Amino acid sequence: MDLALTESQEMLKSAARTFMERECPRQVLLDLDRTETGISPEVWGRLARMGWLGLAIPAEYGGEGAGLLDTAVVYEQLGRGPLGGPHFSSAVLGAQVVLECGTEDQRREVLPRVAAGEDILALAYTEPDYGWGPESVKMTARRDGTDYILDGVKLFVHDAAAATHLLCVARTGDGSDPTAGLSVFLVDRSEPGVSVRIMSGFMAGLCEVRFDGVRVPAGAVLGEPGTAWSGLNRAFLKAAPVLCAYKVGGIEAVFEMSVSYSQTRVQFGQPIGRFQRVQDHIIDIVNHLDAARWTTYEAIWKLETGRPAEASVHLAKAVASEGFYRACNSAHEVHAGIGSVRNYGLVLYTKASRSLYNYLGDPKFHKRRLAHALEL
Amino acid sequence: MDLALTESQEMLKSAARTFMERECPRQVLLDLDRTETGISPEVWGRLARMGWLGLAIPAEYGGEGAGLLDTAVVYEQLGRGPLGGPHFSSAVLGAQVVLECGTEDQRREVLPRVAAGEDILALAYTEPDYGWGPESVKMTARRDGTDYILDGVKLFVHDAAAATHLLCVARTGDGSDPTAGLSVFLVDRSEPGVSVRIMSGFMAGLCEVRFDGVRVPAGAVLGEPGTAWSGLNRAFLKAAPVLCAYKVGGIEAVFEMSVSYSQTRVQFGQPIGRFQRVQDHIIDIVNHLDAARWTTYEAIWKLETGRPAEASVHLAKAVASEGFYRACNSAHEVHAGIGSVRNYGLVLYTKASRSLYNYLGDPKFHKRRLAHALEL
Amino acid sequence: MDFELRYTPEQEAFRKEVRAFLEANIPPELEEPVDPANLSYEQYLMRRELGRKLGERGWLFPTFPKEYGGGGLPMELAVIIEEELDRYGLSLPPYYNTGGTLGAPCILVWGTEEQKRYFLPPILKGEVRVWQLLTEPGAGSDLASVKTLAVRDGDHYIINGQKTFVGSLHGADWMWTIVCTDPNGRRHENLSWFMIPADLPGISMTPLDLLTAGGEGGASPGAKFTVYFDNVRVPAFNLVGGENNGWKVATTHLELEHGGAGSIRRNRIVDRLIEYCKTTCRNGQPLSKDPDIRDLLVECYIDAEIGRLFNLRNYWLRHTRRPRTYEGPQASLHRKVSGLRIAEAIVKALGPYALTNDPAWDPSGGHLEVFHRASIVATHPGGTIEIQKVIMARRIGIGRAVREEAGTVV
Amino acid sequence: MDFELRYTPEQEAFRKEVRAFLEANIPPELEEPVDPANLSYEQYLMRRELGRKLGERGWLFPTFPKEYGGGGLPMELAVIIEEELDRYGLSLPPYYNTGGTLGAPCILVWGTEEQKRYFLPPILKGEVRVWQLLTEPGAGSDLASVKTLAVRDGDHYIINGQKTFVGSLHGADWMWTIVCTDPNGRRHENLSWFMIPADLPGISMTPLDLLTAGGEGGASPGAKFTVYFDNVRVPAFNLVGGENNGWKVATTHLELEHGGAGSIRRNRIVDRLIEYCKTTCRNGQPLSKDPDIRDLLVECYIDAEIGRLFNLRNYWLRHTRRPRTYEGPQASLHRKVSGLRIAEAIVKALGPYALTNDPAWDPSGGHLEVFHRASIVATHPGGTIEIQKVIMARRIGIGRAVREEAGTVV
Repeated sequence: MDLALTESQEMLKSAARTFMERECPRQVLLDLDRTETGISPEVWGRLARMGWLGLAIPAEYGGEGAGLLDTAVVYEQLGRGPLGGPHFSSAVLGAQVVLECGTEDQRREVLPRVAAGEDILALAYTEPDYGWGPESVKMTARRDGTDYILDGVKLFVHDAAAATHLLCVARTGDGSDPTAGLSVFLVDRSEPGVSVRIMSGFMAGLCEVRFDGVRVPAGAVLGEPGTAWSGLNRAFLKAAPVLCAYKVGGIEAVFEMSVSYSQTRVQFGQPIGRFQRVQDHIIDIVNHLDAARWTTYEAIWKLETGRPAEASVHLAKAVASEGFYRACNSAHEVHAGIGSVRNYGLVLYTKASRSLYNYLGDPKFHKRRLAHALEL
Repeated sequence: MDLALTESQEMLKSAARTFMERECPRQVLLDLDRTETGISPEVWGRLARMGWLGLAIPAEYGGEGAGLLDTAVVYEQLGRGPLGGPHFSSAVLGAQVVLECGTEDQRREVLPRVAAGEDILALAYTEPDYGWGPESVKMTARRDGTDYILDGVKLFVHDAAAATHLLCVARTGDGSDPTAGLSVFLVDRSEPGVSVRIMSGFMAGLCEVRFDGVRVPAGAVLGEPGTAWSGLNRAFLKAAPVLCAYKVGGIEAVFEMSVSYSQTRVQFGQPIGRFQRVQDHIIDIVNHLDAARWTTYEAIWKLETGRPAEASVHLAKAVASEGFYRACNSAHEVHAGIGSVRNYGLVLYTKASRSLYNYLGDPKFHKRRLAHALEL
Repeated sequence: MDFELRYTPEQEAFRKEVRAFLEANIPPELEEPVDPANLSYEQYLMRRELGRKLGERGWLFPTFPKEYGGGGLPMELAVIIEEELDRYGLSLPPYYNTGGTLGAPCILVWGTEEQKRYFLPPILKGEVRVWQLLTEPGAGSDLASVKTLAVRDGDHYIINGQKTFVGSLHGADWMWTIVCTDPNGRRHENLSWFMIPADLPGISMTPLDLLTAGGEGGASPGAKFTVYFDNVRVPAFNLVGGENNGWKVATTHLELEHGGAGSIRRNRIVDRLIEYCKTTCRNGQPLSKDPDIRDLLVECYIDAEIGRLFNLRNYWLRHTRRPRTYEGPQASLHRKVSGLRIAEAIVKALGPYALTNDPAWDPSGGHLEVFHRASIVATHPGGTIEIQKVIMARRIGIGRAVREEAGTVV
Repeated sequence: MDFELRYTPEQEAFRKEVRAFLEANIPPELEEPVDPANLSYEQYLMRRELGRKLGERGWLFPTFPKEYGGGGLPMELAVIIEEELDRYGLSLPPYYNTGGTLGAPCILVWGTEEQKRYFLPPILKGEVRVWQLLTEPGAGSDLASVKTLAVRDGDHYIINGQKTFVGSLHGADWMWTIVCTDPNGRRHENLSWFMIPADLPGISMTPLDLLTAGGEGGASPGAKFTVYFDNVRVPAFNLVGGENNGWKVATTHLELEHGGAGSIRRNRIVDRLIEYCKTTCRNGQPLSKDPDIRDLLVECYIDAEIGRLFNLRNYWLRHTRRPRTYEGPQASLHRKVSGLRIAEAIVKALGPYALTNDPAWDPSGGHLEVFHRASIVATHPGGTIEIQKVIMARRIGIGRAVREEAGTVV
């Protein structure tokens, strides 16, 4: 038993923290938040140069070949920012989908460009009948000769506005088993008939993606047509804890902001941190932080050591999503007025906690999956 | 709009409070709590003499003919005790079932004795597949000539150990509609084949009642055989808010105990009520108190004025049951150690809040009914 | 007990009169915007115009004394006016004017006869719109520690300092504020309450960029400003309640702001949410038929009902002048806490739909998205959640050695 | 990272040795009672006997130094012993002995060499069972205000006063306590820590009638006493840590009691609950197939998992001697708060079945009913929920001007 990071992981963590502090100070993040893509060429380029867009991509495909734990260590620091943009959608989730579903040729073609930051992937999975189970994919791809024709709407697609390529999941086969017949199409966003529109609201980077008679060749299908689910599911299980680590970082930042504010803000002649009600909000935050942290890292440990990890991943995702959401609420109570002033920065986390609440499945989805894993 | 009690209701309330203070001081209630029936002949006799065993029974059947609101005013004071025993099961719920389901003759025969406290009713409704909907009654009564034979187990029956008569609900007809075919049998507890056993646990007065080939004449059926549901439902709707008022009284007492203790218990050089965390428990209690109070009295007002009241009754029962349960928890936090010393008295409320949590349906049951009433 | 207002035939006749008046005087363009941010200046001016017309008849502040421009009407008739306005989604006044609704009672309770005659009619008749200025950068929950300073200079006071989280989108005619008039004085005995024309030289303001943006609608608009006082000369006549007596004056508006005013309105957002879920289909059925969503809706409904009853009780207590203790902040606390619960329930029920106001995908027309952000922000103004609890504890008699009395209201 | 203990072949061999020992030395009559109230005196004596046998080998306090009767073993072997005992539903020690598990570290940290040699071996070898005596009628959360007085008299101290909510059903050999040795001294500088033979003249006790009744099992038995000291003469040698230094000594046992000890055990009640719901049918199907119950079970499971991870982390922090701050009370807080949540979830899931221990109708054999009562009572001993939060806030650095350090433990 050893719950510590290794020395090299500690160095990675420290490098990521330094990067965030130097390259992504608050004002940079506030400016990025006002963009549709959540990212600028400068920041994206720096991420690529750090190797973090290829962290979880094996070396043979141009990545760093880092393990999930190393990836999570970096993502915790990105979450502290919080640094938005398509890095997770592209370099983690998208790359894992290509890795798990694609052929060797497809991996060799796509992943190096993703790792280099030249291509940006977004997973067009969810639809108006929103959900992350296989049954929620209803869009069908029609075979036409050697091509496929894609028609339909994908909704609440993360980071499509920043993407160069979409990984569009659609049905190419029927059957009563919802896990059967799914295919992933790699679609250039500039193809005729593809339209991407950022959705407005208290969310960052979520898009409506329309496929209007989009013709793609059979080679656009990752791997064998109709067999994508098991690969998608593996990709989801590996990507989810990385997203959790990002949330852990977000909660940690919100915790530190709240502690600091409560130590320095004076009311009624004393720092507000002396008041038990303010303390209780901060205690809530740190409890969410540690619950999210340890469930996340245990899930990663199980994945990395080849243990049965499904239940742990679902546990972590439910805990981290709820924790981030509520930690932000508590932080707003600690800060009161100033917390809702956008330039203060807290709102960035609050928005992220909402935007990411449903990504890869909301807490209810993961709790139901957990129940299933527990054979309830 | 007038949310005040009338002058005569204020007098009734004051009389009930005086009765409780004089006749049912803490030690009497602690002693009663150690009995199986929850009542003593002395206290029962006094209740009868006050007319409170016939409060909700019309004058023509020997009762006081008081309205539901008057009845609730008294029950709020009984709940402050909390005075356990079969008064609610017999004089409110049982009497309402007889009123709503019975023939004129049956009312005339049964109700005056109930109002006088000579007979005590208990409703044997729930079964091992516990529930308060019509579908939860599975026990059947077999016709044998002009008699019926009752066979089966009724479980978690409130106050059967104190009862002289059981109102046993069983199926005398079939059909896919669970509301059809129900009959209420008035059964003398001393009939051969009837056995009543108090159940052990953190509950007061809940019994297992077995009917083992109990033969009763057709005249034991209240009203027309197989048609009991609508009467039962009306009785439940009228009795539930009275039970809610009892819970309101319980929460009020727990609130006052907690306020008083927090004003007098000194730790760290000051009354513990100065600590925000202690205050927050008390604020929780008073919020439950007022939520339970006003939902309860609005439901009663709707019932008494002939307005559609179903949604309000379900709302009140859900709110009051949860409120009483949680108010007791909060009171235990305010009191810490001393609160769990039985003689202090708080445990009486805690036990009542648990015993009565499921009576006439738990919060979930009522929330589902509420959803139905809201056409969700 | 009676949970409903009863109306005599005369009162029902009054309702008809009000209804006819509103029909004649509410232009169709005066619709309620989803986001207070979207109330245009034109719409604001229409609302002010409606306010003046209501004010002419005493219907803008219906229960206030006639002699000062109020309606002198009983609670029942005031409720009728509110109910009829509610049919248009409007409240009384039909624009942001907490400076008036909270300031006028202060003047009525604490002002001299001369001050009442001078200040009240323009407010009660809707001729001026008033902001309240309380919070300072260093004084939020601890309002009594305000540092904005007023120094007597002959017949005037000279005011310097700043107030923040103030107001609404389209400016004010008057502002009232609490300032320090004795920096060396004892706490709670060194403050004074001033009514100040907004156009005095030396007053300037800058907008805040907030989680909730913009606004004029109702009592909680999103747009807020920081207001600066730079040697602003205010006539001494404008000091209400006496020098260094400002904290007592504040007990009146704080009591009203902390829930003591009561209300007869329903929680519209829960009605909207239920309607949304009954009429929106996913996976081929209305959302409300999903058992998980149904359960969430019931929890929201329960929260809304409890809030309605707390507000109803407070309205009744206020207008029947019955003794009050913790009831005001209890309603306020419930509103704030249940707002957060309801927002989370909506996110659980609707998923990402809860967070979008995208016209193509939001059947609520933006209401839910605005509510989500507002539910967070709404926990702070008019006293944070924590302050509501502080006051409740004092009124219950556990927060301090001596039980605190509720503030005097009208 | 590694969340599992790894065992070398040597360590696995040790496990076999432990297992064989336990098989040989745990009599079948030594079953775990559902309700600690039901631990008979005979069973208690068997457990004491087992404790002595474990103690002989240093397995009763495995990580404590060998020289004082401990095992001198590394964490891994201690865990093996605990895991093997856990298979019998037993913990270490296999009877209520918080006076030993919390007292021995105090002596180890704060005692003189002579005191360690005198006091530790009997405890570590299981020859004595020890109670801790802290709470007084007037000093609960505010432990530092204890009034029980010890006055020096030659080579002895004379102790007078009372301690309450103490101990377990079948008495103790020794007791330790914190008393006041300087009534006029400054807070936290006027207390002393004494180890006291329980049979000294002048010590008497009366039982309390509690919501949880009776008991010997595990760390939280229900039976509690009030212990009276009437001119009890205690040798001065028995004062550990120096006169008026008792509060410092207390930081050690308080740290351990407030969750800092950590644990590798699972939450048995949630396992039992899930098992109950999988194997009990209502309306013709297992309870766990009811979607509402399934959702409740998942919430309980999540609470249990978070608690397990907090405890695991604390166990690791303690045994690797890493810096700790708020982690101890965090685990303690979670245990208490989640206990109440789980109890309520059980009531919601099972209805009245949650509250009965009726042999005919309770497939849990009384476990759930006992847990329900215990969940309420368990929020108070070892520091209330509020006290855990007080300590967390101080350790986080917001509760006081200077951040509080965690207590020294072994």
